[in-house]
This record gives sequence, C-alpha cells and structure tokens, in this order.
Amino acid sequence: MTSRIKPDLCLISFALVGSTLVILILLALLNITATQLSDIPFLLQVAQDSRVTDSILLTFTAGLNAVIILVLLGTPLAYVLARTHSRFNNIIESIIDIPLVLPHTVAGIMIYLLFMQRGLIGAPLKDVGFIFEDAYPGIVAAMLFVALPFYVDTAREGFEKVPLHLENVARTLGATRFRAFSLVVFPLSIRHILNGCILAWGRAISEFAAVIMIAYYPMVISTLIYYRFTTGGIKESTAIAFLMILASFSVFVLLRLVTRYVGRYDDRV
Amino acid sequence: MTSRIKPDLCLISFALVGSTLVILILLALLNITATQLSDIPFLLQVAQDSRVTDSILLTFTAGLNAVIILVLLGTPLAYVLARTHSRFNNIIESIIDIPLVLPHTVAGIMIYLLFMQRGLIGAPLKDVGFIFEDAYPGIVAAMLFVALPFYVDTAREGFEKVPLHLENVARTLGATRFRAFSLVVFPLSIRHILNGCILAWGRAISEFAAVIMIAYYPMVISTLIYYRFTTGGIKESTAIAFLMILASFSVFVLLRLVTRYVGRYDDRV
Amino acid sequence: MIEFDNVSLRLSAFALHEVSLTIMAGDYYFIMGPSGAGKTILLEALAGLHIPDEGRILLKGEDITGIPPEMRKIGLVYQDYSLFPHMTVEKNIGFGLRMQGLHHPERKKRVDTLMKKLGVGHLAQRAPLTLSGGEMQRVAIARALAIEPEILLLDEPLSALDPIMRDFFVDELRELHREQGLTIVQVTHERHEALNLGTRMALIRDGRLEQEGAIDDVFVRPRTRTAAEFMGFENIIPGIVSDAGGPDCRFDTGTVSFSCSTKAIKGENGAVCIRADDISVREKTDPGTDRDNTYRGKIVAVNPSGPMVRIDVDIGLNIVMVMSRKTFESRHLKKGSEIVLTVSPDDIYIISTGTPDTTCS
Amino acid sequence: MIEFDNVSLRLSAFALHEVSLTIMAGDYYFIMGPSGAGKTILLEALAGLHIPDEGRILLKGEDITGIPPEMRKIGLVYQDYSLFPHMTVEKNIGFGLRMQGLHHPERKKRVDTLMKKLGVGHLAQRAPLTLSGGEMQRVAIARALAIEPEILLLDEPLSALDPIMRDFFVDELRELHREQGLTIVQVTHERHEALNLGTRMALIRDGRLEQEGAIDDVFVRPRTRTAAEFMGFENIIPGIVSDAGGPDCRFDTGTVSFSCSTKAIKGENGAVCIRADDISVREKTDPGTDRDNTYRGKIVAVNPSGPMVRIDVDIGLNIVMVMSRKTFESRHLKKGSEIVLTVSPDDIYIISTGTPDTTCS
Repeated sequence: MTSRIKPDLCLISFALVGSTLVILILLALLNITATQLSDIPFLLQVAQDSRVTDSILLTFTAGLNAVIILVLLGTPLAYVLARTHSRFNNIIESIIDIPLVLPHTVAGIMIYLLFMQRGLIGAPLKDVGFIFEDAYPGIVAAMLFVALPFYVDTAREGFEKVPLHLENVARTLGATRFRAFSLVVFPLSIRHILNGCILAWGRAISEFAAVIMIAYYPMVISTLIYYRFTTGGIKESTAIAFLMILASFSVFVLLRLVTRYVGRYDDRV
Repeated sequence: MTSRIKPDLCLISFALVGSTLVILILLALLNITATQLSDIPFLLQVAQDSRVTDSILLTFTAGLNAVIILVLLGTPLAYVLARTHSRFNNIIESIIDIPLVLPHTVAGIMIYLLFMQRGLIGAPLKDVGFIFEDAYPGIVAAMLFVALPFYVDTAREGFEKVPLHLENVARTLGATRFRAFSLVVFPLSIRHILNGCILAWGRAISEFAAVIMIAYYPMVISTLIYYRFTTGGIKESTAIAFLMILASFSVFVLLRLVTRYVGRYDDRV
Repeated sequence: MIEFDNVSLRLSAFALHEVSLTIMAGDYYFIMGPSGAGKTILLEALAGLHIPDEGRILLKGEDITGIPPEMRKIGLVYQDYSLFPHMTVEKNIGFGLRMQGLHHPERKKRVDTLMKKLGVGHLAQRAPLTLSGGEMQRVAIARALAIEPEILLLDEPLSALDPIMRDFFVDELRELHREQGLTIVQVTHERHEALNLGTRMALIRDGRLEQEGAIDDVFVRPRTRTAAEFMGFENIIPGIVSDAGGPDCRFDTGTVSFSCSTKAIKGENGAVCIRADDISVREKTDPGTDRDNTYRGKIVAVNPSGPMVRIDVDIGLNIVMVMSRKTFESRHLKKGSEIVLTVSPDDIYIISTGTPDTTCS
Repeated sequence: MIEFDNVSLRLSAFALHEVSLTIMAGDYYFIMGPSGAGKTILLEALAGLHIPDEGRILLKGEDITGIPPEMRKIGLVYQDYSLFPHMTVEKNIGFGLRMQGLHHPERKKRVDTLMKKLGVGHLAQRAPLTLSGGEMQRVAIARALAIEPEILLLDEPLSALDPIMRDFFVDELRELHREQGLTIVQVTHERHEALNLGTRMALIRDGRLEQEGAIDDVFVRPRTRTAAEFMGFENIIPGIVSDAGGPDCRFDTGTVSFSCSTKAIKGENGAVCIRADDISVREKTDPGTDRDNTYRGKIVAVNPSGPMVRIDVDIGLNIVMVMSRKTFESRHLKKGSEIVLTVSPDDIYIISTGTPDTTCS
C-alpha cells in the first residue's frame, strides 16, 4: 500500500539537501547541451563525419554482440543460481560479481593477458585465425567481461521473483523442468531479462579502459572521444560526446518502452 | 521457502552452459595470478615502490571522500524517494541513473566541462582557491559523479524494504518523522546503506576515463596502470594491477564482514 | 469522542468515500467489512497517518484533521504487530515514553509495571522475532498502552493467532475495555468477535459506510442485503409484502408465505431474513401458538460442523436451520427425513427494497 | 493407494521426521496441524516436488520415491491458487493437456467440458488476475482436474475465501469426492473442515506424525494432549486414575472426581477430556441415571458466540460448556447463576500419560 504524504518539514529539508545531487547531474547535462546548441552547424558537421558514425555503429554492434552471448550463456546460469541453494551459490555469485569491483584498467589488463596473441585463450584461437588484439572480437570480449554481472544478476533476480509454486504446479501438470522453465518461468521474467540486456548493453558501450587495452583499434566511441580530447580537439570531442548522449538516450528510451510492453505480466507475479 | 532440488538433466546442462562464464572470470583471475607468482621478487619490488603505494592510497582515499559526500547528500534523497509516490519520482530516479548509462569518456567530458577552470562550477570555485583540474578535488568530483546512482539506488531500496507499518507505529507513539527515520528506518536499513557505500566506493576506485579527463595527475591507480601499460612496461603494469586486485579484495572482504555483522537486523524486517 | 465528518480519502489502492461515524468514549467499536473494504485505511486515518482529501476528523469536538499522528496520543496495533525488530521487548514498550522525553529510571519503572500487567516481564531482554505470536501480540499492546492513549486502535488483532490463543485474547481485550475503561476501535472480518466484545460498529464496503449503530441493532436490523449477509442471516429470501395492516404483515416469496410481526406497506418489495437458529423442529406434542409459521419439508443436506449440525430443508424453497449435534442424533434425523419446521413471526425480519411504484431505501 | 514409509526430509526451513501414513483410494484425507508443522511440505512430497532423504513413497505398492512430479499424475492446488498470470483461464486449464501433447480441437473440447462443469465457462478468455478469489479457486481446481489425476492435493483451499464462498465450496468439494470418486488430500488447520468432509486424517506437529486414523476415531480418541486440543476438547483436566476395575474407572483431579466408562489401570497418570457440548444442565425434573456425574457450580463467565453461548462454570475447577443462545435465554441464566451440570460417563475420555512407575505412550 502506498500512501500520499503531506510534505512536512522533515521531508522538505531532506528533499532540499538531496536535490543538490540531482542538480549536479542536470547541470552537467544542460552544460554540455548548451555548448553544443550554441554551434549547431559544427555539431551537424561532426554528425556527418563517417568516422564518428562508423564508430558509434561499431560500439552499438559490439555491445549487442556481447549481450547476445550473455543471454545464451548467462540465462541458464542465472536460472540454476535462482533455483538451487547450495553453499556454492554464494561463491559462484561472488565470482560473477568480480568484474564489478575491478578497476577498469585492471580488468583491461586481465582481458589483455587472456586474449592477447600469446595469451591463454588468444594463442589457440589465433591458430584458427581468430584474433582479438586490435580487432572486433577483442572489443566484444572486453565488453562481455565487464557487462557479465549486470545481465546474470538481473536475470537471476527475475527468476527468483517467479513463485516456486507456479513452477511446481506446472510440473504436477506434466511439464518437465525445461518446459516449466520455458513456458512459465521465462515468460514471467521477460522484463528482468530485457532489463538485464539493457543494463549489460549500457555497461558494454560505456566501457573504455578495458577496451583500449585489448583493442585501441578499431576505435569504439569512447576511444574516439578520448583520442580527440587528448589531441587538442576538445570542441570536436565534446560534439561527439553530445551525439553519443543523443544516440544512446534514444536507444534507451526505445528499449524501456519495449520492456514496459512485453513485461506487463511481470507485475502480476 | 527454499527447496533442495535433486539435480536433473535440465539443471545439469544449464549449469554446464552457464559455467563457461564463471570459468572465463576464474581463468582471467588465475592467469594474472600465475604470471605474478612466477616472479615474486619483482612483485615485491613493485609493491615497495612508493609511487605505486601512494597511488593506491590516493585512489582509496578519494573514493572514500566521494562516498562520504554521497552519504550526506544521498541519504535524505533516497528516503524522500522511498516514501513519496508522486509522478516526479520516476523522473528523478531516471536522472539519478544517467551516470550509469553514459559512456565513461562522455561522463569525463561532462565533468571536465563543468569543473574545468573556465567551467560553470570550476570558474567560481577557482576564485576562492579551489581547483579541480589535475588536482585531488577533480578526482573526487569524477568519482562522485559515476558512483552516485549506486549509493542512492541501494539506500532507496533499503528504505523501501522497511515496512511503512513500523514507521506508522513509531509516529503514533509520539515520534516525529525525523525521529521515526533516525530511530527506526535508518537502523533497519543499515545493511543497505553499507552495501550502497561499498558499491559506490567500488565504482569510484574503478573509474578511469572520467578521472583522467579532469585530473590525469595526481595519478590514481587506474591511470598509473594505463600509463605503464602504454609506455612499454606491461610487466610492471600487470604487477601493479595484481597488487590492486589484492588490495581491493582485502578491503571488500573486510567491508562485507562488517556489513554482515551490523546488518543483522535487516533480515528481520 | 471521535467523529468522522464526511471523510473522503483517495490512496493509490484504496479510497474512502464520504464516511461519517461517531465513536463514543468507552465504546468498544468494531469496524467490519469484507477484505479490501478500506478498514485499515480508516484506522490509519483515525491515527492521523492519512490526511483526508475532504471532510473533517473531530476529537472531543475539536478539529484534528491536520494534526500529525505524533500529537494525537492514539495507540495503534497492527495485525502483524509491527514490533521494532532491532529493539528488545523492553525498548519496544518504552519507545513511546522515550519519545515523551521520560528518562531512564522513571521509564523503566513504568515499562516494568506494564510488562507485568500483560505478563511479558520475563521477555524483557528478548528480541521480538524470537517471540511467539501471542507474545508479540501482548508486547504490541503493551507498547501502545505505554503512552496511555485515550483510544486504542486494533487491526484484526486475533487473525494471526491460533484458536486457543484467540479465545484467551478475547478475554484479555474484554478486560482492557471493561476494567481499564479504554475506548477501543477494532477492525475485524469475523462477526462473532464483534458480537462477543463490541458495543457499537460500522460496516464498511468498498470504502463506503453501509451501516453504523449499536452492535445488537445492526445484528438484529441490518439495513441492506449485504449487511444482512454479513450479520450472518443464513436465510435471506426475496419476495413481496402481500398483506399488511396493524402490527403484522404477510410476506410472499412465490412458493411459501410468512407471517411476520413487522409493520409494512402492502406491495413493497424486499426480503425476509431468518437466522438458522431461530428455526426449530415442531414436536408432535408441541401445541404451538396459532401465530407460528409452520412448514412441512424434507432434509436435503446435512453438514455437521463441530458441536452443531447445519441442515438444509426443502419446504418449497431451501431453508437453512441449525441444531446441536446431540439433538440431531437423539431425533434420528438424516438426509431424506421429513420434518416440520416452525418459526415465530417475531424472529422474521424484513428488509425493504422499495415498492414497485415508489423507490425508498 | 499412496503410502509414506518412514519419510524424512530436511529443507532449509522445515523438515519431516520419519512420517509414515497411508492414503487409501477414495479417501478424503485431511492433513492437519498448527502452522509451520510441515503440512505443505508433506503435500509437495506427495506430488514429487521434494525427494525424501530417507524412506520411501509408494503408489499402489510401487516405489515412486524418485519419480519426478511430471510423471506422477497427481493434481496440486495451492492455497494461493498459483494460476499462470500470463495465460488466459482457458490456457491455464488446458496447460496439462498441452503437456500431454493433446492438439487443439480435442484439447479445446475437453477444456470446455471442464469449464462448464466448474461454472467458469464465461471466464475462458479472462486473465487470472481479473478474477475473484472464488473464481480463481475453481479455475485452479479445473486445471488440476484436467489431467484426470488419481489424487487431488489441496493446500488450504478454503482459507482465502470469505465465509459465504467457503460454505459454497465445501459443498463443491464434497461433490467432487463423492460423485467423481476422486481421492482427495487436503491440508487445513480448521478442525470443522475435516469433520465436515473427511474420511481419514493425519495430525502433524513439528514435522512429526502425532496421530493418523479415521477422522471420527481421532476426533473421539486423540492419543495426546496436543491431539485432544486440536480436536477441540475444551476441557482437558490432568489427574490420576484413583479406582479401576471392570469396564469403569474413577478419575481424580484433586478437587473433583469423575466416573468414566473406560478401562484403566489404577494409579495411572493422565487427563480427562470432555467436550463442552457433552456437558448439559440438569433439569430439576430430570431423574438422570445413577451413573451420571453431577456437579453443582456457579457461572463465572459468559461468552456469546453467534448462535451459541460458551459458559465457564466453577465446580471446584473451571469447566467450559456450551449451549444454544435460545436455551441460555429461556433459562434466564447469567454470570453468577448457580447451575447443576451433568456429564455421562460415556462422554468422558481419558488420555493416559503413563503410570508413576512405568512409562507408556
């Protein structure tokens, strides 16, 4: 039950103190927007630069690629974690969260050591012609690594939210565990699955440090922004950043709308 | 109610598929550990390098500094969001989550534009002798910006978890809203508050892109690792990364233990 | 003592619509209604936890509509007890006194007295979640009583207790009311709790007041069909007043007619309400009075329920009656038995739903 | 038909300890016990959702301990109904048939028949969460029946319904059992449900079987004090067998003694159990039999409860008796009245808790 609360002195002063954080974010956003809207012709020129658009496209695609791999491998993992309760679960969940707590450059070095051409995974795959260093697969690998906990954790929460009773009933009605999963648990977790995808994709496209260490080229958008920033093109760099804000906000709003629609049953369990 | 599940074919195959992700993380971790343990004298030498230890200390301190500001400003905000249900709440919550979805270099540029010496916030503060560019306050500002959503969201969840009934009863017993908050709601959310601190601190010390854009110097650990990495010192850079893994894991384990102890009432509400 | 004057209140999930009621000092007032009717909201509004969108709340004639809960001195005990899990029993009970700024020795003395009275003294240092349901209940009540409230609000205090504890608590609540002279407002959906303890009651449905009054009055004279159902009339049979005049009337249901000692208007639509336990079996030796309604019928269903047996009898329409297991067995009754029923005109109550021509409620 | 053979099962929150029970074909079997006793776990173990750590589960003599739930054809209806919220009523009911690989036209036909039978045909295209409690209940039962189970497991099917719906459903369940010949296993904590519907029952407490048997037998002859309390004996008075010999005995409680028509061993400890409705008021004109126990006492408490009145009488110890409201009023009884009680030796049941020297259970 929610209750409408008449604002009292306590709530009002809490809101005033807390609003400084909201204002900080809004200010940062409005500030960059103001600089860009003051020179729209330049912004349009940057927007037509194929290096910029290609890089945005590359970033989005690589992020999507990482998310697809995560859905295929992470969904079964999340379900197993949601439905078992052994002492190993805590350990596995801690391992999954490791990429969350690693400084990004540390994650970058770990990915580099693993996927470089002399690396544990990079070396054998190089022999079959699959190269990570300064290549598209390297970007995807780095993104996958940092985005992993976001997808698995969110999907797990979704599965845990589906009452065990529904799955139990499905099984007494003759469904194997797999059919109970695919016909009952999965459809009722679809919003969490999609939210997990959005969070993971957001994390993937935002990564910079881990990506540049394994693959400075081809330049993802973060790398391009940093490159222009350090090579004196602050104005151009800011314009690219602003375009990226517009592009990713559009995608996020679109995804949220989709999530709201397909996840309409999630509220009911 | 939890149930122990005898593993069936479905669970086993799900576990096998999902384990690839767990193995990826473990492999990355073991790989870097193996390279380091093969040359312990070098590792010890790096560990005694004062530039490395100073940088780790700087990173941890700046992160802590950001978290303290977040607790002071974010706690009231989180409580207001948890206890009001207006149509603005969704908007405010979306604004708070913006730093989550921004590519790190974009966040870096936004912070730079706001806090640089000619910036909207940087310029007036410069006049009172407070400089962000290539200075400690810049590091804290960047860390605060990227860590903000982690603290506010977690604290809000904690407050939402405390049943409104408890607060209502406290008020009928003569507690003002502020006393009900500080004597009932806050103590029962302490685990979430601490978890929010840990998550925010973890996010703060892991940041690289946003930090280097406003403050390449003094070098936080991420910057140092990247600097050595790009200037040919991969071996040294890896050693620093490994030391950072050890240092942050120790801190996290310690914090988790503290959280488990102080949050023992959280399970009861 | 406390009055709702046309109170309307809209929350996200529930609402109250123009509710007016009066709780008098010393009342044991019951708020009844089906689940989701807004009973808890009403209690919370009394406590000051919701502020009405319209209307006023008066305490002793004074408008307290905007007064926050901490200034009202109204005790509240939720169904889930809502003990503070991070405080011991003693600290829970002392919370209200602490808010009043009472210092340790005096506070401890008063808490000790209260714990003794409610029989929870031995639990002083225990954490609430280690207590049984009955113990939590008593601690919650002690906590509410500590501030010496003028009114105690109880939200379904018995629903979470097992039947044995429930009986025990009914006695304790009665004592609180009678011996302490406390005004109690209790939410319930169990009729017998209200009959057992209450003085006055309100029946709420969909956030609207259906009926308010002395319990016995609502019990005997419900105003609507819903109220009659809720007050446990097992037989509610629609029909029409076929004959009226003087203090009596005749009510026709199509297949069967009843004579009732109620004033009524001929042609009025309505329903007769008869309690199952007001219907008895006519002994062959019983001469009866010539006013009695007597019907021959056949037992179509037998439902034993504890010490009672519920019997459905077909007398042209289905009538539910109840008798004790002992009586049922000693008469050798069973499904299919023929019996003769009788019901006194005094035990038949008529709900009017208006005449075919003019509508009145 | 289905047997638990020494089943032990440990979950994180609940456990079963060496439970053995036998459910026969055609039984309406009740599992009763206080909350947290492990009743639902037991149902789920029957359905195959938990696999015992020790012991076996047999279906028609065959060991099905390790058989997964989808191979057992045992229908399960939870207290919360657990309808699939993303499927229409029709699809919910058809789920089991879909799992059996039945294709659309045939499936629709069978679902339609079932919906008609349970009176939910008009709800076919509705989403479960738009239904009322009673409708959800019926859909859940229809869904379980669709697979034509040999056993239907019901977890407190009546607890979420309001009193009016509850009575209605009791009738429906009775019909399902009698007319369809279905074996039903139902969990409840309400004694009267079991008395009303059941054939056999098990009483569970803390994951252990307290007593199993025909309902009437457990009702009349509970083996432990807990069982007696649960079976609704209002008077359970500890004491000692002071005299025995032949078919009768004398039981001494310290202040009052009872003669009981039970074989017993002199010196044995135990408790007499008397139901409130087996105690009656002795009429002055009633000669009684010389075997009857007769006691003079004073009414110390009166608790009206619906059509009944519960009276506490002090006869040297506190005795609870019950009479109908009508009787109570016609006798002009009130608190403080002196009355003479009588209880037949046949209505006194003795629980033995062993002799001072030897212990037996």
